Amino acid sequence: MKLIIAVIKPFKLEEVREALTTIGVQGLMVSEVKGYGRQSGHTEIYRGAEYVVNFVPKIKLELVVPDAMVDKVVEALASTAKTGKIGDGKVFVLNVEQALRVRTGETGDDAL
Amino acid sequence: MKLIIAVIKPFKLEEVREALTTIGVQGLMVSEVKGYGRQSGHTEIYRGAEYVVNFVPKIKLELVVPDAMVDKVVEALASTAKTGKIGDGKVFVLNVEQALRVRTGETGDDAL
Amino acid sequence: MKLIIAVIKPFKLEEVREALTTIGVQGLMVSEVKGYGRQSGHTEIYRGAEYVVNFVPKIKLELVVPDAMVDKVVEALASTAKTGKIGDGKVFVLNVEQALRVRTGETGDDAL
Amino acid sequence: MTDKGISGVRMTMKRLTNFAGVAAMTALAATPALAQEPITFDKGDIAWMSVSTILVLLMTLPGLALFYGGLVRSKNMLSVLTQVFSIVAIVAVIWIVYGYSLAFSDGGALNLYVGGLSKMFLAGMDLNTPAATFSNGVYIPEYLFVMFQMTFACITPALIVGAFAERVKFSALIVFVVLWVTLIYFPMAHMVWWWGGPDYFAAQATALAAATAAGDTAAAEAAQAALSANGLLFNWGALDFAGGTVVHINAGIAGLVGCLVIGKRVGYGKESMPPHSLVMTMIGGALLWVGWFGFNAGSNLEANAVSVLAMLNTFTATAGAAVAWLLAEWAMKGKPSLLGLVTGAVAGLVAVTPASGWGGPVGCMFLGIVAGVVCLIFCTTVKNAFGYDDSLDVFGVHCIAGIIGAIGTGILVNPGLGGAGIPDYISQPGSLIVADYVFGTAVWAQVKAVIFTLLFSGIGSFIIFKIVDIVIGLRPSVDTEREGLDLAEHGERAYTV
Amino acid sequence: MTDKGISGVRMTMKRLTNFAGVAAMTALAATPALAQEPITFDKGDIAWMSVSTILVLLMTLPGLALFYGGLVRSKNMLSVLTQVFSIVAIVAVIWIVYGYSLAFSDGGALNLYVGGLSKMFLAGMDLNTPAATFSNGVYIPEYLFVMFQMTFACITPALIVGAFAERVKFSALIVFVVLWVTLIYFPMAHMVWWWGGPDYFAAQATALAAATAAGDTAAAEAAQAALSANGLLFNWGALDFAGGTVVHINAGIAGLVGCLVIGKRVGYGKESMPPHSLVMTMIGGALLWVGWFGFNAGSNLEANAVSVLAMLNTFTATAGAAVAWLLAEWAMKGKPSLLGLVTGAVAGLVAVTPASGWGGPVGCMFLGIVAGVVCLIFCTTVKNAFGYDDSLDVFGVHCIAGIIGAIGTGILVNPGLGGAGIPDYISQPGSLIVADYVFGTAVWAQVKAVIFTLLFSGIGSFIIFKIVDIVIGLRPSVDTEREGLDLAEHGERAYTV
Amino acid sequence: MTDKGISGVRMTMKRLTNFAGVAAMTALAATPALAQEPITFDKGDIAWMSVSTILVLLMTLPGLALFYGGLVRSKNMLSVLTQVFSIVAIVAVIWIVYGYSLAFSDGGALNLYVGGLSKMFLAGMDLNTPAATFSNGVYIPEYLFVMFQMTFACITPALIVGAFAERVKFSALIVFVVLWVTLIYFPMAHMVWWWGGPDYFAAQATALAAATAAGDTAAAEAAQAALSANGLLFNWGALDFAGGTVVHINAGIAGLVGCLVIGKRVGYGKESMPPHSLVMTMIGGALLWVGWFGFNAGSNLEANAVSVLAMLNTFTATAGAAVAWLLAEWAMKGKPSLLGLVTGAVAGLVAVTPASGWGGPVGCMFLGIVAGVVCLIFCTTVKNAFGYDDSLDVFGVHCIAGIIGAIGTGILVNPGLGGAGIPDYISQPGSLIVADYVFGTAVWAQVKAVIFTLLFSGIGSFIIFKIVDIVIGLRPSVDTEREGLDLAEHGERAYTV
Ligand SMILES: Nc1ncnc2c1ncn2[C@@H]1O[C@H](COP(=O)(O)OP(=O)(O)O)[C@@H](O)[C@H]1O
Ligand SMILES: Nc1ncnc2c1ncn2[C@@H]1O[C@H](COP(=O)(O)OP(=O)(O)O)[C@@H](O)[C@H]1O
Ligand SMILES: Nc1ncnc2c1ncn2[C@@H]1O[C@H](COP(=O)(O)OP(=O)(O)O)[C@@H](O)[C@H]1O
Repeated sequence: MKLIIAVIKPFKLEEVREALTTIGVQGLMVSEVKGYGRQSGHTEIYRGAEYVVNFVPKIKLELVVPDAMVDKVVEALASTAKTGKIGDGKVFVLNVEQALRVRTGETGDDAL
Repeated sequence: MKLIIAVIKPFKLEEVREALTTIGVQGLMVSEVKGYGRQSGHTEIYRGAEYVVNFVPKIKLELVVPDAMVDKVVEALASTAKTGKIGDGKVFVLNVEQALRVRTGETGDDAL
Repeated sequence: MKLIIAVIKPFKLEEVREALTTIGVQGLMVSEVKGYGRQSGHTEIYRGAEYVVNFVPKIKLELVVPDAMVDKVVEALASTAKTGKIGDGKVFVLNVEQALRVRTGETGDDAL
Repeated sequence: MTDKGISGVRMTMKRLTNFAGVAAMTALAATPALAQEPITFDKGDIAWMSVSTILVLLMTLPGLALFYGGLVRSKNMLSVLTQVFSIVAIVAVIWIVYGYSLAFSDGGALNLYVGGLSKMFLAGMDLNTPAATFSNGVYIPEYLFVMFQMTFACITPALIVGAFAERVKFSALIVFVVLWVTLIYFPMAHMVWWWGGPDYFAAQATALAAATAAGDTAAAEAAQAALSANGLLFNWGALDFAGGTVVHINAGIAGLVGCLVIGKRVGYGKESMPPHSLVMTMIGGALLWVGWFGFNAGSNLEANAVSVLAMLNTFTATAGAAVAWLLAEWAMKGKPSLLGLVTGAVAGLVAVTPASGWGGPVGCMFLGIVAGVVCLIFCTTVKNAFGYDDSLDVFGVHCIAGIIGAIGTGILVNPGLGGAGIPDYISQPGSLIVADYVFGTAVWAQVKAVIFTLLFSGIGSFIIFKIVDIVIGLRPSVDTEREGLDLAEHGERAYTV
Repeated sequence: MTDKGISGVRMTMKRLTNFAGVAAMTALAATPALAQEPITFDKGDIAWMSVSTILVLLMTLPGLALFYGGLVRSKNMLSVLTQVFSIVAIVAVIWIVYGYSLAFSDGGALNLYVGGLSKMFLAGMDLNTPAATFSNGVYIPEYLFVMFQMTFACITPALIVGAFAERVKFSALIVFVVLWVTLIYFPMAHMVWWWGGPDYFAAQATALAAATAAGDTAAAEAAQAALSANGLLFNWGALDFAGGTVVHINAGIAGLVGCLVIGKRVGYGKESMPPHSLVMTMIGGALLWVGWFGFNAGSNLEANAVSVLAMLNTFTATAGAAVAWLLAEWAMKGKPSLLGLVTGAVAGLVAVTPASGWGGPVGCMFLGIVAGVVCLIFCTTVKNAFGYDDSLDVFGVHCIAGIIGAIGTGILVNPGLGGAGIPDYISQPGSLIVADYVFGTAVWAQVKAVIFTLLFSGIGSFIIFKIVDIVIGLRPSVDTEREGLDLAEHGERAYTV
Repeated sequence: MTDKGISGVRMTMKRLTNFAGVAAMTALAATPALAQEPITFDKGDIAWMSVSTILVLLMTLPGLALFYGGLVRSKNMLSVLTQVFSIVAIVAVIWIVYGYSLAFSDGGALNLYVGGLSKMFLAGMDLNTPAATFSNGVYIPEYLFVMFQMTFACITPALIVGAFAERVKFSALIVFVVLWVTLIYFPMAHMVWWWGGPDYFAAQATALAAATAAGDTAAAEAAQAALSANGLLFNWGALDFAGGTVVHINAGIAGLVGCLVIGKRVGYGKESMPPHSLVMTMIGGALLWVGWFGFNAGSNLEANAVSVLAMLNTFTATAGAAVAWLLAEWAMKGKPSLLGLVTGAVAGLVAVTPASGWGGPVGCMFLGIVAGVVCLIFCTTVKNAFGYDDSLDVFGVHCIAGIIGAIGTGILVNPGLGGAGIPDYISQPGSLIVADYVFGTAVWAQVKAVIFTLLFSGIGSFIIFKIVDIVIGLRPSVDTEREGLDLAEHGERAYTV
């Protein structure tokens, strides 16, 4: 099993989720993160004070999938999350040694 | 060392934390995530507009433990996080190559 | 490539980010987490009700870097995040098997 | 024309006891004196009472809604706001349909306990219909009195919901509220506030004197009957300037009963349930303070030095209570908290409510200080000792401070303590004089009123809660409670950031 | 001295039609009668109208700003607040410079449609300048009238922004507002509210009678001319107590036109756009309710039984509408929502605005119920059917409820239904009597006013939007819209937790 | 009975200088004239002044608390709210105990600088005790005056806390506030606002004339003495309608001193410290605007055309300043910000405070425009140049705008500019006439008052801060500051979502 971590633009979330569901992904975790990268941030001014904010709001997806599905998932992410503009995000793949479904105690691919 | 990632139901957090502490876990990270899975979401209506929300609020735990402790921790998680109802969550185990305690510079298991 | 996960004290974020940028880190993800560890939490009282909060607000950094950079990054983190007081945080290193830049489709180190 | 008034007896109790229990069907029917002279309204009174009405709405919406809402978990925020807001709207409609009539019309044979139906849909009122104040010869439009009193009827049931917040079914609550205002609130208001008004009293007193002189016993009895054709507690001589019994003790005990019938929140004592936004609670508390001036000073029904005094008392008692709670908590718990400060202010506002027109500014400041400390102890030590889950301390703040205020009023009214003294409209018909103050009688009348309210509202509310529980079920499912009432019951989320 | 008044015609329409169209340049110049007698102001009126003015500001800031702001996504929260707040400030400045003059001064040849420039910078006014009310012989300081009316001019354009919230360029909006108040609002206010005042009418009616008797046709014609030297809709006999046409229908249709010209939000229908804080919306809605009492009851221009009635009607209609929406939505969608409850209240407030001084409390309660249900259907079914993106339902609530209220006023004014009846200042000069009610005439006058407002404001707003769009561009870039207007246009973030 | 008044001198300064420094122990003791005639209160005045009092509380709670609170980081939100709320409560208690007496009673030998203790616990007052207004023969209940002035005493120290928000120990702050109101505020109020009242002046002026005519020098001197038995700045002839010097310059300079003594926030300049909720700041700013009408127009002490003018001026100046800041910032920084808009409004409110009853609506609009632009420059360029950490710009907004307003008042009072003119109660005893305007004298009196206030309050506050710092320590530990004052000092969290 692999853990796929993807960073995407917030407004892409629904689209990506649907794409993943259609290719058979059964579950994932979503969290809001502040992203730092090539995409530049913005400046805020409050009366006298000017603040340069280097972070851009992003959505992080984490999902564990069977080895067999990895490529499909990465492709799906790559295609749906893409706008072609800077800041589209990344996809990372890590190895997962064990998985467990709390409710049933199932392990391995069955847990996903 | 292993990184254990667990997704659980929010109201289980305190119970789980205590269970982990009792079996000797010394630290962990907690974050709020939106979970997508078999557990269905809900519908919100604002005047004319209806929105189907597929995500369910979940708590994500991340903790790095010595290899020796992994099974104990997974068991503890499995038992305390369990309600038997859909949406109880998952536990994933990944390998960690290095660990460092910033304050002391200790590395490896000592860092945990 | 390696995924470096670091937990630090919130007010250290800017300092750390700058340090990482100067040594050539091109991107990272920041998220707010609640940390549990040796550093003790606090107590809140609302009229009659007393709540012991065991969690301390922390910042989690996640960045994927080429193998070559790992040590430099860990050092940078260790030095800048350090206050010497309990609760400074940790750094963990995990292996990453694949990386992809959504915008360009670049993979591997080029994706970072 | 109609005569009625607000707040406890304004005649010596001695006199009344003679008449106690005498029925007075016809008394209010004929009021020739007033029928003749044309009544004009003072624009200053209209301005002030209009403002007071607006202020009482403000203290409820958004005031009370935010004060309560900020104290629950965010998943239940909207449920509290919806409860308070809908209670105001629904009770306002009921008030026009039959509520006002049940509270402020002659109840015939039941007049001691409740009004009649003669004023349903505000029957018989127009722009010129006057309502009596507490000054001889001073009137305001009855429409204005209807509206001012309406805001009281709207806020009282809304106070109750805090006691069982986060765990009540909306449908059940609405049914409960409709029954409760009908069976508990309207009668209470009638029993405490229904009387003939100063001029009516003067007329009857004069008639009584004349009849007695002429030895016309029949006429004398009729006049006596007329003089006691008031609400039960009014006849007892209980003093309640702005609603300590009718509003706060009444709602407070109903809340306690409710939280006991419904039971504790899931996870109470185990999971932590901190207020989700003390900022909202502070805004609500501040607006309660601001709006309460209309509640208390408006209860004088006209703009004069007495309304000013009621306002000043409301200010000093609140400040005193807030400071008292802050310092006491600081000493007891080691930290001065915003929630304590604001809760103290509310305790002071509640305590001064019945006393506002009777006591002096310094006396009321001390009344506030007492209320602040006692309620603090109640909401912390006592509540934890008994272990009931009065989510937002409706009982600990409103009922307890209400009792302190009700009894305190009996003491502070004493002119010797800078109080206004107990009024006597009868000895010198047409002018208001102060009767001698007798500690025992004054305080006993207050105690009786408190006990009556606790029993009447406590038992009545219990029965209503039980009926609703059996018929509809008061409590949502555990899963619903865990998910939060906002999504489950209202299909909305308070915050989407 | 100056005479003017607020709210629809207060004379029998029959009489006016004789004079229709007659120009009256000199009419307002000479008003000897008043010039002689020294005018004093009642302190109760000053207190009440000062409060009313403050209340209308409160309902705009923070009221309307929060009601709207809570409904947008957090990334656009500040843009809405900034729009509402800056509109108030800018229009207030314009009002002093020339707005008041265009609305409330004699317009010479254009007097039927718009005022003149004689009162720019409040020229010729001082502490003693009086403004007429609706009672013979009752005046308030013109400074007070200027200020009260200023708050109306400030809130009306602010209502519009809700229709195209989250997608308009700030610079373009400001230019639009300046043009809109100048070309649409000030003329509308003049057409509906500009008249000579009761005493002026009495004087002219007397002169007319005398002249006719003396057979002096010249004098008679002059008097007739003077009697019809009012705004166009005023002469039509349209009843609008507090601004149903001028404020709500006017803003509502302008909003609809705006959201059609600007187009839908990026992602509308695809992405979910839930309100970011219904808590803010509730606070705003509650403050709208509270402040609206100043809006409606203040429109009576003095504190008397009529202002009390207007307030009571405002209360009952709002409660009725809130309950109606709540229950109807509960039945239709399965859940009672806070947003529905609050929106219902606002619909009731809008509907009762033109009727507040004319109907009875029970009639207005039913008016509110109708408005609540109809607007619910409009904001859900109808809107979705047509598929336009009126972000915050400015049209569905303000325009629709405004129309219901305007036409309802024609019905509820009927004394037979507990209404106040159509006033006649002329038959018995110097005293206000009620003219016979003729259903057809009364309702037709209202319908005409509604249609005129829809056309005048609809077409006028369309032209202004188009011009601004061409010259400046109404809409920000897609990326700006995605990032949110707060950061992009104002360089600020609403919340940093 | 007591005579006293609010706002700067209302007699020609020429006249007063003759009497300067003459003590007048007995002057206020005997006021036979008033003792005889029975004094009645106008219900319109009572209604208006009651409302004004409520409005000033509203502008403080929740107004000021939110305006400030929104600007700090969320971890310090509650600390600000607690500070403001507790200051109001504590100062209110002090006010009743001895504050009012120190500000508004005869100070005997020290009368030029501070009042005495004769009115501690409001000794000697009852429902009928009158307080003078600025019109001959017009009085309000002293209880009402006590209450209205109490709200001023409550808000002034609360204004200070913004200057060193996020870094002060609660205990130390409370001690500072108690000392500050006692040693700085009460004396300032006495020096600016303590005078005999119109009727008292008339009586003395008549006596003076008679004595002089009769050649009775002793009597003449006594009368002269009586005429100058006022506060020091009052005798200087400084004009301050609603508290520009006493409230805003006073608090503004104290704030600056405080932030310098306490030092910068940890991380100031390095870490970013954006406002945590501009929404709260907007709500607070809007409520400041709403409440300020009570502050300014209420300072007229009665409801008449002057209170109306003060209200209109408050409106135009605020609108002018808000627009000015918005546009200037847009031009200078490239973006129009909500915070700028709201801050501009507050600057306008501050600037118009001393001028509200003296200037004309157009003049005050320009005063506001000037204040908006100057304060913008001050809060940005100047502040950054000096690099002090006045967290919420108490100095940049309140002190600077206060100075602009104080001096502007000396100019705008000129009838030639539409001002009310400098009043003369003495030349024609019993009636208020306007004295000739002399630019130099008028402005110089203002400048003197400003300088005096800056020095008196600046030095006094410095000493108090230092003492508190030594005895208790003003500043919490660095760790406490990092964790946030809410948890560390109050054991609470503002938001738990
Ligand atoms: N090395 C990295 N490790 C982890 N996250 C990264 C890394 N580089 C970029 N990211 C994430 O991806 C987001 C997009 O990257 P960015 O460089 O801005 O644009 P692009 O992906 O188009 O090159 C960043 O906001 C950040 O959250
Ligand atoms: N493949 C997955 N990868 C990562 N997280 C997952 C995955 N599947 C489920 N989850 C997380 O676990 C939670 C519970 O899963 P769900 O399928 O709803 O119920 P159950 O665990 O009982 O089967 C989800 O809300 C999601 O956050
Ligand atoms: N075993 C662990 N796995 C994951 N995170 C940990 C672990 N131990 C500590 N942490 C994180 O590091 C933070 C600091 O750890 P703590 O024990 O409090 O201080 P120190 O790092 O100085 O020993 C904790 O708040 C927690 O977020």
